[in-house]
Amino acid sequence: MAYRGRRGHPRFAARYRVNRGTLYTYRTRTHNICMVSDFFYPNMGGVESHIYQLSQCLIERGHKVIIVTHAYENRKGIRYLTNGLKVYYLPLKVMYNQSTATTLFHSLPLLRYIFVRERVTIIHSHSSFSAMAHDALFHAKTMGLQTVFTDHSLFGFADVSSVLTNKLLTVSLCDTNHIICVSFTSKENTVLRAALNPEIVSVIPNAVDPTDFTPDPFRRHDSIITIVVVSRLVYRKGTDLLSGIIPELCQKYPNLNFIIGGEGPKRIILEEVRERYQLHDRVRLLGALEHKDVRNVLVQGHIFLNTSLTEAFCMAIVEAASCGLQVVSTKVGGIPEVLPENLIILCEPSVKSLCEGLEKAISQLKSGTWPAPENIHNVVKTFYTWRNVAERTEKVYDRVAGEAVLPMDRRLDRLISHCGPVTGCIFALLAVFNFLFLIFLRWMTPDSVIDVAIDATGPKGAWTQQYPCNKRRGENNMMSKIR
Amino acid sequence: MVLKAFFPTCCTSADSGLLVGRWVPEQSSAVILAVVHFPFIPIQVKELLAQVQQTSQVGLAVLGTWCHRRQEPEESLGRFLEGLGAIFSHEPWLQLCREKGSKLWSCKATGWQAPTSPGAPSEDQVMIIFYDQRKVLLSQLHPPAALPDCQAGDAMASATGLAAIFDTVARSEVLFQSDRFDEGPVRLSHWQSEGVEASILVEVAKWASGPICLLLTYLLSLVSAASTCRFFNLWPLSFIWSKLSTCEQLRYRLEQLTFIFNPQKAENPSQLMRKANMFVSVLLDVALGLTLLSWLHGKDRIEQLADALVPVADRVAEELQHLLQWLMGAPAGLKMNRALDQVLGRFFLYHIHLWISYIHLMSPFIERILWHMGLSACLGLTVALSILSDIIALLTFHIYCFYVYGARLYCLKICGLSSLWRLFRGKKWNVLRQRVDSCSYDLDQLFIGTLLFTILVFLLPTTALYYLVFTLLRLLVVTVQGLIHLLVDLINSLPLYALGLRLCRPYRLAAGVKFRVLEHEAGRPLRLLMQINPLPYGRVVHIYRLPSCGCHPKHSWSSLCRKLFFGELIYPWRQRGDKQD
Amino acid sequence: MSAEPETQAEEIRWQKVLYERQPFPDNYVDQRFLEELRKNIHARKYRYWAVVFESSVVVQQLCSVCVFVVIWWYMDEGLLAPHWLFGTGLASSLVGYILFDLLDGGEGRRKSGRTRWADLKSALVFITFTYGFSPILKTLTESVSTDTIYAMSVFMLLGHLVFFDYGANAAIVSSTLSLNMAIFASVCLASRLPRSLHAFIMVSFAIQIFALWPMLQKKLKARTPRSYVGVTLLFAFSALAGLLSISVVGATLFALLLVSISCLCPFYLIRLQLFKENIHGPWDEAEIKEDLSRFLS
Amino acid sequence: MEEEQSFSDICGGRLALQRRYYSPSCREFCVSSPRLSLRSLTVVTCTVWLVAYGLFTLCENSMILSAAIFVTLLGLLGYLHFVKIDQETLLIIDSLGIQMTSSYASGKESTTFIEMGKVKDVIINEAIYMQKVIYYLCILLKDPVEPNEISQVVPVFQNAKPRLDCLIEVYRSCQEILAHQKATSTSP
Repeated sequence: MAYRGRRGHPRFAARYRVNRGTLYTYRTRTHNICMVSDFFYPNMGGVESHIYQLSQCLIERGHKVIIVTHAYENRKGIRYLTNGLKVYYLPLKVMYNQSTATTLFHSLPLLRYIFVRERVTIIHSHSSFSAMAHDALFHAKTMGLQTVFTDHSLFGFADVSSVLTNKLLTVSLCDTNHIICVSFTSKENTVLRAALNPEIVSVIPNAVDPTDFTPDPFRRHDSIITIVVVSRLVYRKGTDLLSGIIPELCQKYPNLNFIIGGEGPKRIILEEVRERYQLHDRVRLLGALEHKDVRNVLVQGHIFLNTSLTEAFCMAIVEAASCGLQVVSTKVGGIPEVLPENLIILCEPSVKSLCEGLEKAISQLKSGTWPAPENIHNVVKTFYTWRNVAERTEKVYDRVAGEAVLPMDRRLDRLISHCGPVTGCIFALLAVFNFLFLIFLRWMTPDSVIDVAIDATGPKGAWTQQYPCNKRRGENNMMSKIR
Repeated sequence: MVLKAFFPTCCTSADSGLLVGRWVPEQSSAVILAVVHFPFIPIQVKELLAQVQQTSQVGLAVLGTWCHRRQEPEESLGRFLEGLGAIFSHEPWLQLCREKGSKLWSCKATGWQAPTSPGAPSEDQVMIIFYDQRKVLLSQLHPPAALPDCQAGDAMASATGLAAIFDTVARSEVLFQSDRFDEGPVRLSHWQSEGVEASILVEVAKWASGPICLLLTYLLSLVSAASTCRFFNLWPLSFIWSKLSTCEQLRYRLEQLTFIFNPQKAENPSQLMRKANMFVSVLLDVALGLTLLSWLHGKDRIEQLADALVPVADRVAEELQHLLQWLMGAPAGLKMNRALDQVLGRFFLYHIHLWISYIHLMSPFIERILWHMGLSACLGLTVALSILSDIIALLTFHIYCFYVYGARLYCLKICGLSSLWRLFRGKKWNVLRQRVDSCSYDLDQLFIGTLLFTILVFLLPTTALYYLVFTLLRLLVVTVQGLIHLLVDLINSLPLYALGLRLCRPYRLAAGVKFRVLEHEAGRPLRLLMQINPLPYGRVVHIYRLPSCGCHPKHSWSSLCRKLFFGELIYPWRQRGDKQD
Repeated sequence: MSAEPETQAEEIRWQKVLYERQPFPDNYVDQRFLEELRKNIHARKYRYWAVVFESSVVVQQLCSVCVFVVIWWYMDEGLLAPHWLFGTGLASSLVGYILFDLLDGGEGRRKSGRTRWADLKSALVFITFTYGFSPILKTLTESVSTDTIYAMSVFMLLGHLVFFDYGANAAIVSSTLSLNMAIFASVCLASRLPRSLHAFIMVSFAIQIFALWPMLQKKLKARTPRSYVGVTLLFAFSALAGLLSISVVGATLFALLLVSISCLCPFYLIRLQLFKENIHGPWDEAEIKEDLSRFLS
Repeated sequence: MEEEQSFSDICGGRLALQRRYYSPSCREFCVSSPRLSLRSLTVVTCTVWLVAYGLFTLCENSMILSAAIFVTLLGLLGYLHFVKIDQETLLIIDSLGIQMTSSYASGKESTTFIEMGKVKDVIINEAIYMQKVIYYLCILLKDPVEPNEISQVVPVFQNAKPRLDCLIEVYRSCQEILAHQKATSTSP
């Protein structure tokens, strides 16, 4: 339609930059996609922004996208975001850090109602920490829909808890059509954890919006060197290492400051370090940051320090590099794949090695051998763009939409054969129960009774189409409605 | 915009004439108040309007003509009516007309440019809305649209929508004073208020009420002055007054009476309503009190009561003694520390002994006291009830004491245990950061802490049991008191007058209006009937309930349970009393 | 990207980076897939005798609990005069104190800045408080049934053994808690003794054996491992002997327990190392090697 | 003129929508749900009475039977008077206001009239209701102090929840009147 023609040219240009290969592969069909995850705005983090940006780009490419998440305290019901991106905040009980409690059944009625009324064809779940995402996969398979799963996190194999979680992941991914990982390391990890066929696992990195993260050299004082840390202050992000690094360096370099953005249980030890070494004027703890403020914090510093102990794909370092900072990071997980060697200094996850890395960075900074922020920004901004991510995800959808859905009996066989005798049988039984429950629900409220939702986005979306006057006013009111 | 003509139902059968009313331009509605019949002299009509206008600041005008065709229409009348428009020039000029069969109405609005699409016929642009003049006049909109104290002019401005209509009708009351039978220069037809004699009586009452009010206010001021004199505010007395619910009740009533009888008249209806409610509640209260009084002082019930009272108190004490004996044994096979048990038990037993002796000291006088108390019932049932609650409080003073001792002891134990438990786990409460930190204690600190911890743990059940029992007793007493206070507050705060009004004259308290579409055929203007939508009872109570003297519960059930668990004192008398609701 | 024919895949080598577009489909699987997979890189090789030596700490603690119980039983039976126990306890603690100082060589004092006067004071505090509270302790639990007391003290002693600081840095280890539980148990048991003097002496003995003795052990183990082994053996045998005088069955069971802990468990540990299969890779959560507590202490 | 159309509510039950156009400036929509069916009534009553009889046979106390009859009667009355709504009417009059009437099975009527001055707009909104996601028609009221803000949302046809097609019918003609209203009220 006209709207797509309008948008056509810039996207063609963009894709031409991406690679010559896909210039002539034009899209065939559009999908109705439902993103399911426990983690979405107002909650903040990598997963949330990933879902949001991906959805926006998919809408731009003419798909219909809705997002389903759980209610955040007074945020219940249905909201509309930019470009008519529709978000369902379902009233489900939150169990443990924003992940809902799962009984594997209680969310079926609502999810089924939504899938039916939105005419969803592809379920795309995010984050293996989110119980809701796994429920959605389960229910979608029961209803015979195509499913895609994006894994944002890494797991070890050492301790008991990870063994259990890996088993559960095996079950919930065993009949998922396609899995997306954010880095090659993450792919290896997921393939091992869920015992998957690597052919159905694609690697599509995250992206950052380079326009949000532009350098601003005048915001920082060159008399003193400032090290910026932006992360949640938890063990996995290596806050303990940070608490060791701060005193070491502050004693060695008098003109060195730290700016630490983020909130978390480990904030206490940072405060204790600050009190012990009298560093109140040199170590600033900013507390929790809005996503829009991150850039303003980043540009105040010269060096960005990332002390994570495990990372699938570290968005923070890309953002920092895009702001022209000098990145020093631990060499864990997928981090080595993210930036080329000339833009990042990789260290072992230990105070000693990190201190050495930082000193190296400081010396480079002093000697001025480090390129100017502008040049770094211009290099980095070509790496990861949401458009590209959306294109590649779209290919996954196209592929998935072609596949056939397993009938119930085949599904049960697969469950039993794939996830071990005991677990397999248990979950096969649960699947049967779920199916019976679904039949009961269909009997209670047949699909014919369920109204088809007026879709705001997508090819025939109310947002992009010219409706008769009064109609569209009503629609817009629906959008602007905040309750 | 559609032209709305508000037409009083009482004028539907009036003879032809001029329509007198107010034109509200901002919502293009014409409020017709009366019909001036033929024959008339235009000058006189204008005079009448002028004087009405300057008495009630309402922009009255001649809005148009009204012709009621009883017999065959004659052309002359029609043309004559046309002509009248020239005399009383008004934009728009309405021409309301009712055909023989009362169904057919027609209305023409000339000189009024409908700003809508010109294609639409003007008939559709006019809407006749019938309203009952009397009800609209007497009714009072909720919530009041116009601020009560502002001037007439801006009241007009501020009153929006239907409130403006109500306002207009209410203000032009003077227009309705003129009676049908008096031979004025102009004959009007509008709503007539019946029952002139009744209104005369009302006048007399009003006239008489002034001096009475003055007298009563004087007396009341004397009483209040006496109550505020130095002697009563000396320390112990003032403390006691603040504790006794009777005094609270009396003070409250005194305020109410002074409010009722202050001679300057209430300036807005809500205050008037408030006065009326207070008056009715006081009357009812006193009536109930008098009945109680007569019942009490009829055939020596006082004596019976007095004789009953002392044995009851004795009985309570006895029961308590038995309870304590039971506690000092092994109650319910609980493992109590014998030594501490004995100590506590003896302590409380001694209290009860003191108490019994005190009661017996009192016993000869109780009858007379009761008799005087009974007299107080003539001040009202509520006063009697609050006195009753005070008596209960006095008679169960020992229970209160026990409760306090138990609570203090228990609270001490709980605090000690909680802190020692932290020490036991090697933690400590950080006061600066308001959190529990880990802390490395010395060996001797640990040792002593643990020793004390052990001792407290083993002594806890004993105190806990005592605390539990006496708290239950206390709660029982408090519940009874609370129920009494509830009753008192109910009588104090129920808006009886408003409820009665709602029951008998539903239109007086209006929540709004509702419309009914009268049957209508094409080509004719739409006819609606405007009715008053009465206020629901719940809203009536909510709006008009008088402020109750009892202060409202400070804390919720959960916090109450917390306090009970941690042995904090839940303060007696009033707040606890209201906890019941 | 999926449009690329496979022919290009040979000459353009796939590399494991995300920042540049490669002519491979997103779900391309290279032969280098999972090449960084490692197994059992942290599997430590244990030497048998070293493990046995380490296990002696557990043995020590078990023995001290056993000794305590035995002594309590003797006093409960009236076979042991409280004065005698008090004297020996006092003497042994004096000896231990001197020994501790000799081993320590005073540098521990210099570090903590603790004077002898402070030691004396705390000793006095122990004595006086225990003595003062002993009558209360005596009457404390008389209404509580004996079985409850036994159950409670058994539970507490087990807790003491669980939470004791054996030198492993685990989350549950808390020396404070373990010590407190031991004292609690001792108070419970002491309140069962016939007279308040017994109670007083029992509690003070508990202090010696649960608070002071482990400190001395640590010193011994740090300074002279050989003598430490000797002391351990001696202690174990004395505990066994004491238990033997009460019940043969208990003694045998206890002996078996000690043997299994000190000999069989290490053996099994080393055997099971062979079956260990632990997957490692770049995705693992890196654990922090050096201890960061030095920055906070 | 009057026309009747039959729709279904969100649970699939039948609904009848009557539209009365009195004049271009005054319209009435009346959604009537099916009346109380005799079958269900008898079923409920019989079950209650059977239970009561069972209890009666257990403990020989005739109080139970009388109580059961009493309860059923009271329950029926209460149900008819407070719960069962037969008809919900939306009367919208240009430049005057919107009036919502819900008439109970017992004939009791509860009416609320909203002046046109207060009405900001009439919209269709989505909400999560029980285990469903439903559309409902609602009236937005202006905030008296801040005319661009919404002070309150009044749902229409709250009892009989019609489906989207029915709502759109009502919505369209409401919007026509509102548009006419806005056009005329702004121009002078």
